[in-house]
Amino acid sequence: MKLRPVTDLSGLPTYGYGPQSPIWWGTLGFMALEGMGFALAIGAYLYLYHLAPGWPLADRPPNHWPGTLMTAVLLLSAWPNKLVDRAGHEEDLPKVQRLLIVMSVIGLLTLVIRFWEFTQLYVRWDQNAYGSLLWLLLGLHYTHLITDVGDTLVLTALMFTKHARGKRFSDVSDNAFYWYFVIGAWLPMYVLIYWVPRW
Amino acid sequence: MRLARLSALLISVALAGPVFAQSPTVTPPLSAAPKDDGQWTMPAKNFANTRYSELNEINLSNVANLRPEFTFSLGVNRGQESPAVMAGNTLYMVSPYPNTLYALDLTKPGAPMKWRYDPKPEQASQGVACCDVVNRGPTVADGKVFMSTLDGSIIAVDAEKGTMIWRTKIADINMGETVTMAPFVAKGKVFVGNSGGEYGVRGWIQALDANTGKPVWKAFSTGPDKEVLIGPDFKPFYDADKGKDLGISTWPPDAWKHGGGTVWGWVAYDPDLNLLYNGVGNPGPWNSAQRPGDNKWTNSVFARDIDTGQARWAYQATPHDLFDWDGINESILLDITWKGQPRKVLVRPERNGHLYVIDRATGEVLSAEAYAYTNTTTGVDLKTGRLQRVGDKEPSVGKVLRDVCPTAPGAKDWNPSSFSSSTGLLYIPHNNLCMDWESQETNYIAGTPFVGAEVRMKPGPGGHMGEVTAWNILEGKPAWVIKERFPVWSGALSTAGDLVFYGDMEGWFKAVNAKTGEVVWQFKTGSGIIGQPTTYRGPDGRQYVAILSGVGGWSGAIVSGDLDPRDGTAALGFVNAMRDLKNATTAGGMLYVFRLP
Amino acid sequence: MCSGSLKALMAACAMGALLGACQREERDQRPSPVASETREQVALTTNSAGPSPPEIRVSGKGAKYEASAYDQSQGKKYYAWFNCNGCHSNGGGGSGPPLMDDRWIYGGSIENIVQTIREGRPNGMPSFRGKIPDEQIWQIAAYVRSMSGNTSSDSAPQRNDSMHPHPSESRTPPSPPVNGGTVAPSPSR
Amino acid sequence: MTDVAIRASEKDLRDTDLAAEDLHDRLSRAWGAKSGLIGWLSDVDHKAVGRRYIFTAFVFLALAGSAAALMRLQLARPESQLIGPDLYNQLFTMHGTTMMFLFAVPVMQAFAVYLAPLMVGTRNIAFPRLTLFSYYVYVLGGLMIWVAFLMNIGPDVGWFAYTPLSGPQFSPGKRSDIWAQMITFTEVSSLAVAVSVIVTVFKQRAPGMTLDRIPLLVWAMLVTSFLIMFAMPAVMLASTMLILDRLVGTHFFNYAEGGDTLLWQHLFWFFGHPEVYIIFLPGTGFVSQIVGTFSRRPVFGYLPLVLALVATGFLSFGLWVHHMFATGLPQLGASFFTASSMLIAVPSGLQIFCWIATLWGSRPVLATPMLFVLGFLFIFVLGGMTGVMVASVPIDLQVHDTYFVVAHFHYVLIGGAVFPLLGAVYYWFPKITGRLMSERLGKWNFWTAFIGFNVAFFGMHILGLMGMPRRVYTYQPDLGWGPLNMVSTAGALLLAASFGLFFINALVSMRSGAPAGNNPWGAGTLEWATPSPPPVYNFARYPIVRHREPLWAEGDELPVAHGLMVSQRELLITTLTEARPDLREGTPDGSIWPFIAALAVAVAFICSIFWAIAAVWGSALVGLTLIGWFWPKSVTEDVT
Amino acid sequence: MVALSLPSVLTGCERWPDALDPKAPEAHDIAWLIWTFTGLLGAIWLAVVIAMLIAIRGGRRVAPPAAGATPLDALALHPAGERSRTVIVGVLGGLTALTVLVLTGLSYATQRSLFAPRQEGLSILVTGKQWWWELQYEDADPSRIVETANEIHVPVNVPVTLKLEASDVIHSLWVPRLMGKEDLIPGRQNVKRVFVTQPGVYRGQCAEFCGQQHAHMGLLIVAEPMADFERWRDRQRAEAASPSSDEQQAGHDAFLKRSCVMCHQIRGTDAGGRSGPDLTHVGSRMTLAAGTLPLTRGSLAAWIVDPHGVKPGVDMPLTKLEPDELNAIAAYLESLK
Repeated sequence: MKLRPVTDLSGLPTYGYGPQSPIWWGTLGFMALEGMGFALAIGAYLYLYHLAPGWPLADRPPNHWPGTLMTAVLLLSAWPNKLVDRAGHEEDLPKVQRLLIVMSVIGLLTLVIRFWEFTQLYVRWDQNAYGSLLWLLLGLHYTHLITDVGDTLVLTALMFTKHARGKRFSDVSDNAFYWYFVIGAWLPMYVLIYWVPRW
Repeated sequence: MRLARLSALLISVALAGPVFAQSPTVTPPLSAAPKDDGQWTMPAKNFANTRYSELNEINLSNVANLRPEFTFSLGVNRGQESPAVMAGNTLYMVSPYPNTLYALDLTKPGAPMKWRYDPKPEQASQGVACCDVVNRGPTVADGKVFMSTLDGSIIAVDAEKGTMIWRTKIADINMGETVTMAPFVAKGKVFVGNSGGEYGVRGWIQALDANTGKPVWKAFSTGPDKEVLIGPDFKPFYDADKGKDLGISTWPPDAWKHGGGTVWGWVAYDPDLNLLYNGVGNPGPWNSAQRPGDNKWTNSVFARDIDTGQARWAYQATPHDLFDWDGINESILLDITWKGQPRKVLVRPERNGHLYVIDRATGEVLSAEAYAYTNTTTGVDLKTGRLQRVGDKEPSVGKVLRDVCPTAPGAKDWNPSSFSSSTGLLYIPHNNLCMDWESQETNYIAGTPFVGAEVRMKPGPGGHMGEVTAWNILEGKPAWVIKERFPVWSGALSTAGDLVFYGDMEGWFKAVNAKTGEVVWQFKTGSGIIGQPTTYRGPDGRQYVAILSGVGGWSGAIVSGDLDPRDGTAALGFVNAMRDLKNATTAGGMLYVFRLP
Repeated sequence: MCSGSLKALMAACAMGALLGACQREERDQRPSPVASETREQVALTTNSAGPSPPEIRVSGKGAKYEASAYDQSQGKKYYAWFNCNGCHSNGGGGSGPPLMDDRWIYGGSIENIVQTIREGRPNGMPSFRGKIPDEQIWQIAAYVRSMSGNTSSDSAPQRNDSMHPHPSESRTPPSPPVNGGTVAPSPSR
Repeated sequence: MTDVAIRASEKDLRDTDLAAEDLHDRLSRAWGAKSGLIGWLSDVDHKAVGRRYIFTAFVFLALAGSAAALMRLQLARPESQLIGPDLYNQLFTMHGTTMMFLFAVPVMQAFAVYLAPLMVGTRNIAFPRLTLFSYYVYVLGGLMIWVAFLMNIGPDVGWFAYTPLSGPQFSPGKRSDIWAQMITFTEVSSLAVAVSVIVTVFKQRAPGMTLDRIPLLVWAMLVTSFLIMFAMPAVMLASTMLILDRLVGTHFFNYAEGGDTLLWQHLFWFFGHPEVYIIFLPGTGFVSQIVGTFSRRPVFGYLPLVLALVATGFLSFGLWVHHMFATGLPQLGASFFTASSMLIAVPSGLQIFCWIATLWGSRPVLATPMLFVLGFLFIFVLGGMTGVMVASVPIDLQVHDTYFVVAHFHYVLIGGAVFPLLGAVYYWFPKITGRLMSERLGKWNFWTAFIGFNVAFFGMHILGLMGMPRRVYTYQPDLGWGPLNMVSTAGALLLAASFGLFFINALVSMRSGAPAGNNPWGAGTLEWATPSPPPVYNFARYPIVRHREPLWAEGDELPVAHGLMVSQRELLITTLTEARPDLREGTPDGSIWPFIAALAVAVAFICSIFWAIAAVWGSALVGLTLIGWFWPKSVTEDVT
Repeated sequence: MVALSLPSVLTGCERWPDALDPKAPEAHDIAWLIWTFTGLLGAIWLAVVIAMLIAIRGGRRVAPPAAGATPLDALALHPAGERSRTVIVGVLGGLTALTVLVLTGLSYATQRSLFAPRQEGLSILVTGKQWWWELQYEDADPSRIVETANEIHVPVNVPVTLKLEASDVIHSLWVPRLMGKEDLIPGRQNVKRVFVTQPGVYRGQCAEFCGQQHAHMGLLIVAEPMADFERWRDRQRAEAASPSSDEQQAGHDAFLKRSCVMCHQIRGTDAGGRSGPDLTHVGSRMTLAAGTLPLTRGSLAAWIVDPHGVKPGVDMPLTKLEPDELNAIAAYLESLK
C-alpha cells in the first residue's frame, strides 16, 4: 500500500498539560477506579451500619480531633497545591522547588497525623466489623497518602537534579492533580468515620 | 437515656442522703430474727437473712480505732466465700476445696485452733465447680456444725470435739453436681440444694434430719409436680404459675431433665407461717434457644411447708431466662406496712436487677423496682407478675448481642445484702456490669459444662463495676450509692452502731456510715475480699468483726485460677472485665478479726 | 525458552514460600490403622532419678498433627463440640486452667496433652478414653498446642465466625511450655 | 559544541524526507527491543506483550480445560471413585477461577493490547511499561495459583468463594488465601491494562479517527475497559476484606461481630455480573469485525451497535442481584432486578439483528472465522434465551445453582466469547504471525467444537431440571442422572479434542502456514495496512483516517502524516473527540524495572499470605522498585 | 424429555425429582412458567437461527481475490435496502423489548403468587449444617416441639412455613418437585412457604456449595394426610423406645459408652449431643447420612464403621468398635422407631 503524506506534524509540542497529556488521563483513570474502591468501601460501611442494631459497635465513637486536624491540613494544603500546579504550568523551577518542599512537609505531616488517628479510634480492627471498617477506610486512604507523598518526595528530589525540565513540569502538575483527589476522597470518609457515629 | 438514668440516681442520692425517718413500719419478724444474743451461728445471721447485729460497741464514733486482733490462715488460696461463724466460744469457718472446717478457740489469746475437720472431698469434684471451688460456710445448731463439701456430702460435726456425727452423700459429681451452699438448719432439719446449673444437672433442694442425716424430703426444681412437691396446697398468686406439671410442659420434650434449676443460694424460714423459702437457679443451658418455654421452675422462689416440702406458692421472677439470672439470691423476711396494710413480705434483690417485695404468705409481688442499671427489662407487670423484656435485647444463636445489662452474674450475685433495723435500709452489695452475649449450640455430655454462650463482660455506665446501694424499701429508691472499681462480691453486714461493713476485691475491708455511705474506716487485707463479714460478742464481752480475705469466686477466678487475661471469654466472660484484677491483688486465704483497742 | 526460565525462577520462589504446604494442607480423613490408640511414654517432670533426664518414647505422630491446618481446625471444632470450652474457655481457662499460656501442670508436649485428654487428670479433668476416638484426641491436642502459639502460625486456626475472644491462634505469639512452670503451689492445681 | 549540535540535529532527525528503507532502519533501531534475556524481559512493544499475553492466556485455557475434562470424567458415572471430593472441589474451583480470571478476561485484554494500537493507528500502547508490568503480575499470579494447586494448596471454595465457607473458620490452611491473593494479582493487572487501553483509545487515535470512525472492536474494548475499571475494584475490595478476615482477624464477613455474610455476595456480584460482559463485549467486537470483513460490507447499524455496547455496559451494573434471588432479599427489589436483567436482552438482540442484517444477502465468505461467528450466533442466542429464563425470579428459584445454570452460562460464555475468540484467532493469526492457519483443520476444529459443545452442554439443561445441583462431586445412582452425564462427558471429550486440533493448527501454521500478506481477508481497518507481522513501530508513518473502513475507502493510497522523530520513540497524541494532532510525546523505551517491580509485587503478595507483616515490608520493596522504574535514566527521557 | 421412571430404593414407585413434575402449587406455577418461557424463547431462537441460515445463503467457500481492494459489495448496498433493513431491525428491536416486557410481566405475576402471604400453618425451623439438616417443629407449647433430622414430614394441603437458618456456612434448600430454592444463611433467617397437595416422598438437596460433602446433603419431604402426620408427630415427640432385646440393650450401653454419646441425642437416655443429628427416632427414618443411604441395619453398620467411606470429610469420626458392639449399636438404632 502506498503512503501519501498529507500532513506535517513536526511543529507539535512534545509535552502538554492537563487533558492534553495522556498521563493526566491515566491519572484520571486511576482516580476513577480508586474512587470506585473508596465508594464501595463507604458503601460497605453504610451497609453494615444499616444492618447493625446499634452503632458504633464500640464504647464510644473515635476521637474526632486527629481527623479534624487532618481535614484542616488537607484543605489548607489545597492552596500550596494550587500554587505548585500553577508554577508547574509556568515552568518556574525555583518556585516549583520551594512549593514542592512545602508540599512534601505537609505530606509528611499528614502521615504523622494519620498515625495518630489510628491510635484514637478506640477500637481495634479485630474487635468487630465496625473496627475492621474503620481501619480499612483509614488504611485505604493511608495508602493513597503514602503513595502520593512518596511520589511528591521523589519528584521534589528530581526537581533538584538535572532532570528538572520539560516534561517534569507536567509531572509536577499531574502530581498536584492527584493530591486534589487525595483531599477529595478524604472528605466523605471524614464525615463517615467521625460524624456518622455521633449522629 | 443512660446518662439521664444515672443522673437521676445521683440526684436521688443527694436528696435522700440526709433524710432518715427511722421507719418503724419495716421490721424483720421476731420469730425469724430473734433478739441478738451476740452470737452469729449461721451465715445470714438468722432465719430472716437480715445480716444485722444489734451490737453497737463499735459505732460511728469509735470505728476509726478499729484494729486487727488476730488473723488465721486457712491454707487454701482460693476464693473465700465462707463467713466466720461464731457459736459458744468458738469461731468456725470452712475453707474452699478441700473444705477443711476450722474451729478457733476464742477464749484464748490469739484464738488458737481448737480442732480441724478434714472431710477429704473427691479431688475430681474441682472439675465440675463452675465458678471457683468455693464454700459458703458452716452453720451451727444444737451443738453440731453442719457443712457441705464440694463433692456433695453434708456433714454434721460435733461442735466441741470436731468429730463427725454423720455424713450423707447427696450429689453425684459424675453428673456435674456439686454443693457449695451453706446448709440451712431449722426445725431439726438441714436444708441443702445442689450446684451445677452450668453442667446440665437437674436442681433440687433436700431436707435431711439434723440428727441422723437421713433424707426427709426432696423437691426437684423441674419435672412433674410429684417430684417438685407440688400438691393440692399449691396456690400460686399468678396465673402463669398455675397449671399441671408446668415443670415439664414449659420445656421442650425431656429438656427439663438437664434443665438446671439448682438451689445453691439462700434459704429463709418463717416460723410463724411454717414456710421455708428457697430461690431456684438458672435453667440450663444458658443458650435460651435450646429451651423454648418458660422453663419452670427455674429462677423462681418457692414457699414450702418446712415439714413436708410441699409447695405453698411459687413465683417465677425470670421466666425463660436469657442471661443466667439465677433466682438464688437471699430472701429477707420483713414485716411492713404497705399502702396502709400490714404485710408479711420477703424482699429479694434479684439478679435481673429488680428488688422484689413479695407477700410471703401469698406470693403476690407488691413492687419490683430496678436497683441497678438495666437495659434489658422495663420492670414487672404487677398484674401478671411477668417480667417485661426489652424487645431487641434477645440473644440469638451465632450473633453477638451487645451491651446487655445486667450481666450473667446479675445485677447482684449470691453475696448477701443486709437489712438494718436501725436505719430501715437494705444494704445491697452489687455489680455494675454490662456484657456482650452470643448464644451457641451446645451438647449435653454428662459431667461436662452445659452452657452454650460466649460472654464478654465490661463495666457498666460510669465505668465502675461495683456498687453498694442503700435501698429504701418503702420508697423504692436508693438512699445512697457507693461506687467501687471492681464488682462488690462480698456480703454486707450492718450493725446497730450505724455501720455497714463490706470488702472490696482489692482487699480493703471497709466500714461506712449506714446513713450516708461515707467511708469511716478501712483496712487493707492481704487479698481481695469476697467473703461475708460477721460480728459477734466475744467471750470477753467485746464486739468483734470478722472477715475472710482471699479473692476468687466467679469474679475473682482470674486471680484464684490464674486465668489468662488475654481471653476475654474466660471464666464465662468475667475475665474481660477483670483483666486488671491481677495487678490489684493476689490469691489468699486469711481470716481477719477486728476489735476496738 | 525464556518464559521457561522465568517460570522456573518463579516456581523456585513459590516453592520456598509454600514449603511444608503438603503437610499443612493434607486432609487425611481415614486414619490407618483405624483409630488405634498410640502409646506415648512421656514423663510429667524433667526430674529423674539418676543423672539422666526421664526417658521418653513417643510415636512421633504429633508432628503430623501439629503441622496440619486441617487437623487443627477439626480439633478446634471438636474442642467446642466436646465442651472443652466449658472449662477452658477459648484458652483463657475458667474452672479449668488456661491453655494459651506457657504453664503446663501435666506437661505441654502434644503427647502430654493427648494423655491428659485420654486419661484425665486428678484435679477435675475428666477422662475421655473411649469417648473420643484417638484421631480426634490428637486433633484436639494439636489445637490445644496452637492456642499457645506452639504450632506454626500458618497452620494454626484462624478466627471463628463468632464472638471475638482474643486474636486467633494463628496470631498468638508462641509461648513454649516452661519447664516446671506450674503456678505457685496451690492444692487445687 | 558543533559536535553536540550535529548530534542534536541527528537526534532531532524527522521522518519527513527519509526514504522508506532508511526510515524502516531508523525506526527499527529506535523502537526495537534490546537483545538478550534482559532485553526480552524488558520489551515494551505492545505486540510482544500482546503475543505473550495471548499465549499465556491460552496456556491457562488448556490447564482449566484439563481440569474440566477431569471433572467430566469423575461425573460420567454415579458414585465414581475416580476423584475424591477434596480434589474435585479444588478442580472445579481452579476451572472456574482460571477460566474467569486467568483466561477469559486476560485473553480479551491481551487482544486489546495487541490490536487496539494497531486498529487506532498508533505505534505503541499508552503506558507500555505499565502494560508490561501488568502482564508479569498476571503471569506471576497465575503461576502462583497453579503451583499452589500442584502442591495441594489449590483453593477449594469455588470461583465465587462465598463466605463463610471461604472464610477463616471453614477454610483452614492457605487455600482461600491463595485464591484471594490471586484475585488481587489479576485485578491489579486488569485494571492497569484497562487504563492503558482507555488512554490509548482516547488520546492516541490516528488523526481523523473521530469517535464515529472508531472500529467496533475498539469500541467494545473501550467499553470493556470501563467496565473493568468500575467493576473490578469491587472484587478487589472483597478479596482484600476476605484475606484480612483470614489473616489479621477482621470481621467484615463475621455476622456474629457485626459483619455480614451477604456483604461478600453483594461485592462479588457487583463485580461478577459486569465480569460476564467484560468477557462477552470483546466477543461482540470480534464478531462485528469478522462479519463486516466476510460479508464484505460495512457492518449494518454502526450507531445502534455502539449504543448497544454502551447500554450493555451501563445495564450490567444493575443486574448483580439476580445471582442472589435465593438469598431471601426483599421481593420488590428482586423483581426490579428481573426487569433490568431481561432488559439487557434488548441491546443484545439489537446486535444480533444488526449482524444478521449485515450478512443478509451478502453471500458471505464462509471461512473458518466466519464459521465460528455463525456458531456463536447459534449457541449464544440459545444461551441468551436461557439467560432470560434465569432472570425470572420464579424460574431462577428452580434452576439456580443447578446444571441448568451451568449449561446456560457455558452457552453464553463459550458461545458468546470463546467461539468469537477462536474466530478472532483464525482471523488475526495471519496478522500476528504472518501466516494463515489451515482452513481444513479449521473446519474440523469448528465442527468438532460445535458438536462437542452442544453434546456436552445441552443435556445439562435437562439435568438441572431433573434436580442435579452444581458443584457436586458425585451423585447417587438411583437419581437417574447417569445417562445424561455420560453423554455430556463424551461431548466434553470431543470438545477437548477440538481444542487439541486448534492448538495443533496454531502451532503447525505458525511454522508452515501459507504466508498471509498485509491483508489476506480484504478487511477495511487499519491493522491490515501494515505488513504481517507488523514491524516494531507498527506504522512507518501515521495514517490519516477519513472513513470508518479506511482501507476500503482509500483504495491503494493511504494518506499519512510525517514530521515525527526517528531516533527516539515518539507517539502522536490527538484530541479526545476529533482526533486532531495535539502533541508529539515520547514513549518509554524497554525497561527491566516492570519485571523487577512485578517480582517485588509477587514477593509482597505471596509472602503476606504467610506473614501478614510482609504486606508492610513488601510494599516498601515495591516502592523501591517503582522509584527505580520512574527515575529518569537519561536526559532524553526528559525531553521526549 | 428423558424417561425418568427409575427405581427408587425408598418408595419403589415414585419418580425422581424433576422441576417439571410438580407436586405443589409453587412448583406447578414455576413449571408452567418454564414451559411458557421455553416455548416462546425456543421459537425466537429458532427464528434467529433460520434467519441466520437464510442470511448466509450463497455463502462463498473461499475469499475472493484482491486483498486490499475496495469490496464491491460494500458499495453495492442500495439506500433502499439500507432503509428497509433499518425498519426491519428497528421493528425487531421493538418486538424484543415487547417480548421482554411480556415475559417480565408473566414472571412478576408468578412471583407475586409465590410470595403471596399465606396463613400460618405448621412452622418448622430448618437449620443447615455441614452436611445435614436439623429440623425443629415449632409449637407454642414447648413440650410439643419435635426435633429430628433430614426428613421433613408435612401434612398435605396445609400451608407449612419453613424457617431457614444455618449454623456454619450457607446452604440452600431445594425440593424440585415442590419448590424453588431458598438459601440458609448464617446470621439470618429466611422463610419459605410450602404447600404440598399430593402425598408422597419428595427428594430435596442442598443447592449451595457448602464444602466437601455438598454432594451428599440430601433430604426427604414426606407429605402425608393430616391424620398420618399427627400420628407421626406424636410418635416423634415421645422418648426413645427402651431396648427390647439383649442385643438392643447392649447397643444402648455401647452407644452411651462410646463416642456416639458425645454428639448425638437420644431423648430418654443420657445422650444429649446436638452436634450430630438427633437419633431418638432414627429407626423411623427412610434414609441415613442426609439422604445418602437407605436406612437398613446393614447400612447403619456400614455408616458407623466407616463414615468416611460413604462421605469423605464428614465430621463423624471413625470409631473403633468391636464387631458385636457395632452390630448391637446398629440393632439398637434400628429399633428406635
